[in-house]
Amino acid sequence: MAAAGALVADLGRSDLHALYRTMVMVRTSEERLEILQKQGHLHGGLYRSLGQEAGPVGAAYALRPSADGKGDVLAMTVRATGACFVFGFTPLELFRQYLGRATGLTRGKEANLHCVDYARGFIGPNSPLGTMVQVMAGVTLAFRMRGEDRVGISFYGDGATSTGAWHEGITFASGQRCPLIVMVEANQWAFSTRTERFTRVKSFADKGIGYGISGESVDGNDPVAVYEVVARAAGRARAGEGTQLIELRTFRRLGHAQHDAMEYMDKAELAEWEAKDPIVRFRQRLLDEGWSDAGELDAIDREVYDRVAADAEQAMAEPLPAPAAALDGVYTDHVQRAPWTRRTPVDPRG
Amino acid sequence: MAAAGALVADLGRSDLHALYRTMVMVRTSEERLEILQKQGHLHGGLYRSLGQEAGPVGAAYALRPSADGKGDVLAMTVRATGACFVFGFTPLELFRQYLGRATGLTRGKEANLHCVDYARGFIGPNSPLGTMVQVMAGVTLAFRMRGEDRVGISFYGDGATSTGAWHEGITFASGQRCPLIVMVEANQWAFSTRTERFTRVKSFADKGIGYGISGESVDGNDPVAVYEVVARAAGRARAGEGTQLIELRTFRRLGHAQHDAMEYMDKAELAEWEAKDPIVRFRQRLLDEGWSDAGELDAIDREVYDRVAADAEQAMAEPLPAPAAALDGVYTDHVQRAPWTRRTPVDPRG
Amino acid sequence: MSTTAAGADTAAGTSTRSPRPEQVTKTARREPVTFLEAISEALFEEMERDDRVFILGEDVGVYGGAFKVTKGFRDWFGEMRVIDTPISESGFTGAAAGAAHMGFRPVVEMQFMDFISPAYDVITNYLANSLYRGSGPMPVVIRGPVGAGNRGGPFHSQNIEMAFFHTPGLKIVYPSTAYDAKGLLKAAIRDDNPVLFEEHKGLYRAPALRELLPVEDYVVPLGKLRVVREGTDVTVVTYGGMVHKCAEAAERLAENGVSLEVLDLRTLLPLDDEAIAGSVRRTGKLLIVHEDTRTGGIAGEIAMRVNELAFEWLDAPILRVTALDATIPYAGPLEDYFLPGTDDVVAAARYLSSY
Amino acid sequence: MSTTAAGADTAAGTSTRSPRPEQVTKTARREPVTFLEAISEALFEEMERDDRVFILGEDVGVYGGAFKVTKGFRDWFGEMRVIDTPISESGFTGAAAGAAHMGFRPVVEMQFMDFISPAYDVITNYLANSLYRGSGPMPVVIRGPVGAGNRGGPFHSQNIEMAFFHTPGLKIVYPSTAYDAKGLLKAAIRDDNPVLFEEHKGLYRAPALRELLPVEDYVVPLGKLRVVREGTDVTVVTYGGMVHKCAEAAERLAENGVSLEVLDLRTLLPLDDEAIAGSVRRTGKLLIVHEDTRTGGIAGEIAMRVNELAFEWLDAPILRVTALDATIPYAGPLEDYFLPGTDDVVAAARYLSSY
Ligand SMILES: Cc1ncc(C[n+]2csc(CCOP(=O)(O)OP(=O)(O)O)c2C)c(N)n1
Ligand SMILES: Cc1ncc(C[n+]2csc(CCOP(=O)(O)OP(=O)(O)O)c2C)c(N)n1
Ligand SMILES: [Mg+2]
Ligand SMILES: [Mg+2]
Repeated sequence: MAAAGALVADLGRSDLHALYRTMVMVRTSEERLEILQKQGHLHGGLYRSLGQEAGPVGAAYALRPSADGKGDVLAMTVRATGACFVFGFTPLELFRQYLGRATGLTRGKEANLHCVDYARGFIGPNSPLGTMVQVMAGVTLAFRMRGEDRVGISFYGDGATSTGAWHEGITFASGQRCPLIVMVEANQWAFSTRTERFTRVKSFADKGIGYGISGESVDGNDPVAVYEVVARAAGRARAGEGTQLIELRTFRRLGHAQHDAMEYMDKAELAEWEAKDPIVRFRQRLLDEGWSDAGELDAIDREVYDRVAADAEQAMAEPLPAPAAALDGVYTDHVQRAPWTRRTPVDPRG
Repeated sequence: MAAAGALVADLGRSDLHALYRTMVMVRTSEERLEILQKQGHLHGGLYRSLGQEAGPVGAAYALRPSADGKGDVLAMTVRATGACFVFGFTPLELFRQYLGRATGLTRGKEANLHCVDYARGFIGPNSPLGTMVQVMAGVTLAFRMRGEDRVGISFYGDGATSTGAWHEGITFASGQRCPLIVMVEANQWAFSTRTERFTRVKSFADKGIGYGISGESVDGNDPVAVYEVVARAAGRARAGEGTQLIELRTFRRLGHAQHDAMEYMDKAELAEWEAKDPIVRFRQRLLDEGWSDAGELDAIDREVYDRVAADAEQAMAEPLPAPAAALDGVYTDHVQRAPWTRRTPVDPRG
Repeated sequence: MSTTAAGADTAAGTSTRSPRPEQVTKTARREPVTFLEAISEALFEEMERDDRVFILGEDVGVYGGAFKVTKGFRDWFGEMRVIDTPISESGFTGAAAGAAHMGFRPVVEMQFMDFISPAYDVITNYLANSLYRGSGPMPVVIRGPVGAGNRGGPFHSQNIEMAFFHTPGLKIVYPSTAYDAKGLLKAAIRDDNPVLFEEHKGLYRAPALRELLPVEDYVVPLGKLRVVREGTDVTVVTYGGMVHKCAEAAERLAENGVSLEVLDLRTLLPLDDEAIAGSVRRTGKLLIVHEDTRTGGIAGEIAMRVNELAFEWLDAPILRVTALDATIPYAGPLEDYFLPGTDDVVAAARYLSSY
Repeated sequence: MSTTAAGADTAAGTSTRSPRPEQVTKTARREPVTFLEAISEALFEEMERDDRVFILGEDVGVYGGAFKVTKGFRDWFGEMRVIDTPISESGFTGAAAGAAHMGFRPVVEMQFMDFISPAYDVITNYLANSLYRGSGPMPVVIRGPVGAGNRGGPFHSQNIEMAFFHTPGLKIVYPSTAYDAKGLLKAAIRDDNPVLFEEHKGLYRAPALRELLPVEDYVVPLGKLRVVREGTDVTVVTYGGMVHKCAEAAERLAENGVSLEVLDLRTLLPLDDEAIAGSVRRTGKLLIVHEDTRTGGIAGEIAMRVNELAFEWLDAPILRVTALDATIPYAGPLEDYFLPGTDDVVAAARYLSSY
């Protein structure tokens, strides 16, 4: 995606605007979701990525998404909406997911970022943490088997590194030299549990050593720094050097989910990280370095705001799935009948 | 267990003899098991530790077993028979286990080293690899909860480090600073799969870094070197420094189990490791350093041989369990009835 | 060791200790408790009674658990008895087994029971068969929220009984009232076998389930079902959240002269088959109702047992009302359709009563 | 793509290639094959037919698998299509799912099916519900040895069907003959749903099961049972290793004038309930026989289905013969007692026939 006329790293003006715009789109979309939730339209949990928008956006921007099923592949989490937007996911699709709309990628059967589009190359997770590292090991094994020049990237939080699934996934991937970039969003919390309460590792980059692979750590609130580190890692992976591990140093500034009152959070520390807000900081840098001006950025903010509002409105107007749609999609070759107690006449047979 | 009059490390003459004797007991017992198997008395698999006897023996000797349920606790594997012998397990008990005798620790319900004695402090594993690291995390957590001065030690092969269970166990233990020593018997094989085919880690000691704990590597064919490293690790664990990881560098010189024809094995490499046989080498050292003489060592060999032969004979003479013993031991408070088709008269009720 | 419900004062602790968590003092203050508070009380009282009991799980300490069941416990009992674990269901369940080997009686919380699945191996291949393998008793309770109806989608709505029902050595408990929840959980903690304890999250704070509990220590024995309502026409065997829907169905049908006998299993494993058969011998008809998915649900085992024990008394086929055979879907219309409801129970019972 | 059994020559490969593994050429050479060789042939032929099919598992490559099912495959197909994995059942099963997302059709070998349990989470919560969650079809086969009778003890003897039977989206196959093993495995590999494929290790090399197979490519469709023997007095539903014991029992009882109809399920999920009910409508009596443990065994679901479909035709209780409710013990006398035998089938069928 890198353009000519580079201003920083190999990023040009339009790249920098794209990074900014995508981060703003994440925040604006999630704020809209909060409004929808307060209005009572959401029923499942709502997970925000406030303060963590830079990492997924910068990382995904360093890859090669495509719409034809031949680009790089991303496995995101609920906190990596930004990466998904880079891969072509839209706020409209996001709202459909949270609102359980029949028009959504999962047609209401699953929620939020748990959705897939193989053409655009993003694969949403299931809930049990760690699983997608295993799945992405297989996705990138497929690239190797076909000799394709593609890489995969998998996002999880620091808490998820404790899972056996994460371990077996990265063990398999690194052993097979799969072209997979394993991202650890080190936001210093697993729900209410502080990192140092569940591990003695100081930097999750160190985990790379335990698998005999490269491990790096980067300021997760700086989209350009993340971009650079991931671009290099992707280069190595494409060059056949196998699995790469990258820690994004960041902080979760809201509750685990919206229902978490966050009483365990230290207010001073929170304030510290508010001061490192990735969007505010990046905007300031764009201005300071003369890469943009306030008018342009304000225009982006407004354009995104309007787009997000329109998308939310459209999603709201779309239908919920028909109840009996719950019956199909269990097997590719068979649809179960409606429950016997709901047929007329009732009939317990088959 | 260390005695005064130290000759090497803090080990005196009787210690060195004990190390030698225990290694010989392992080999002699396993050779006896092979004979029993050839005679058709064994039915399940037979797993040998030929060439790996030094590590478990040296390691266990560095700990404080006891017979009153208050000593250190060991979780062994089928290749760590020697550690178990240090903890008071006997060849007689070993034969009972392999022969499925009613007199065995598991009364025929389980086989081989899958047996337990909490009084003496050894806990045999189940088969799914990695489990015992988790269990030992809990055992040693219990020591911490009670403020006891005890440590635990857990043995697994290098292949087992790939399992999620191993990872979750050591993650839990290290995070909770449990006084647990995690041993990795790096015998360079997981069944037929060579270490470098499943991991890019060069030394399993490096895995310690990934958990933020100490990791060491030691010549697994030298009982004294192993003794020293484990003694220091146990000291650190007792001092509250938490979980310790130790790699034993060694080689599996026989098939995975007796039925494995080992066609995949490089003969030159095998010869190389035969030359490093831990018993032969240690015997030579005992003689070279003047810590023993051939007469003494021959006497040990004979004594062990006779003891093992007698134990095997005794175990052979002991009864198999009564068939209906299969019914009990499922719940502490309830025994199931015999199958309805085997009652007289047959009666399908309850 | 105190054997009555915890008082509102802090007498049992040192005077500088933080106060007893509010949600475990209601019974002592003669206030009715919710289903959730009943569980909190059971845990708290068992921990006070027996210092071998401790709790471990994700976010159970500082946060008090995702559903706040152990809120305030860490301050009262200290962080060594209320342990925040890494996200490692297998790891901390295995650790519970190890602590049990050393004489403790751990209570494991799964944040959602859906996440018990990474611990499937250690539960079935280590905890459940410990006694049989000669490794001794295994007094571990694994508890957590189950059940659908909250738009939780595929991974925050599961019922997990049938993943484990086929495992000899386990006990499985699934209460439906505050009284039972407290008494069964106490019995589970005192049991020497590993017990899975399922708590339907739809019952946790249901106002209709608030109940004044005895001040005295009590247990509800495992393995015994409860007769929710006596009746003569059809026996309805159910458990968990569906108990209340079946009771409602019975109420509605009573108005039409159809009399249901509603049985709440309470313990799924071991199954109280004699009591089920006894009821079937009176009514001649059996309907099994479970919120869990259909194929391979507990209805099958009940049908087999009734065939073995009371076939001759059957005047109609054994039938069942269950969820669909599908993953639990997220969107409201889908989830509502997926779940069995009172109407289904009514239709099925009507069909049977006029068979 | 070749659609007939692999010939003894190496024509399909390059001329420098190592020879076709001996155990996959017997059918082409018109020699009877064992149950194990039938499985090898199915795998080999599917891999030749469709280059999206590949194999992964512990020791499947260099060693050819613990039971040598894939012996020589690595030399023929190369190490990218026969992958030796780390000991990480969850990891490589998840990886199979990922490869399937990318268009491959992986076949996972579990060294012993007992070790599928660490993959319980990823199978039930990822593979099985992929389609339902909108993540597309999941053409993954997970196969491996199951079954007791070899003194394998608790962890090398398990039957795993009931751990997964309750999982919508999965198919479960458990063949009993060489012909079926080959045809069902081919059907499983061509199926777009995840399939668990259980291979009883007692059948692998059983001389009595050697069979001359068709040279032509064939599949045995999933979901259809096989009538092993027609009969009139009692329907016996069984599968896997017990098929042969039931056939033996039928033989013995025939001498006494008792006629058993023996049905081999072949596919456990989805269950061929209509065919079972059809048989019960003729015999009026049903015995279910499984090697797996009792409580929560498949007998229950079959009993429910027969109640739903054919209750009025039942002249006797539905009964079952199964293993004990216990962990599989190691010592000979214990394991023999634990397992159901021909005598048990005879006793049960006799009881039913004279009911
Ligand atoms: C196996 C498993 N156990 C428990 C959970 C419940 N859970 C969801 S998110 C979460 C915390 C995740 O922390 P982390 O991985 O650091 O991600 P973050 O929320 O900080 O982005 C937990 C415990 C789960 N999803 N999966
Ligand atoms: C979870 C699991 N998967 C597979 C197996 C089968 N298995 C038993 S031992 C073994 C190899 C073990 O290798 P390693 O851990 O290095 O121990 P070693 O045999 O070399 O001492 C395998 C694959 C198992 N026991 N557990
Ligand atoms: Mg986190
Ligand atoms: Mg090894």
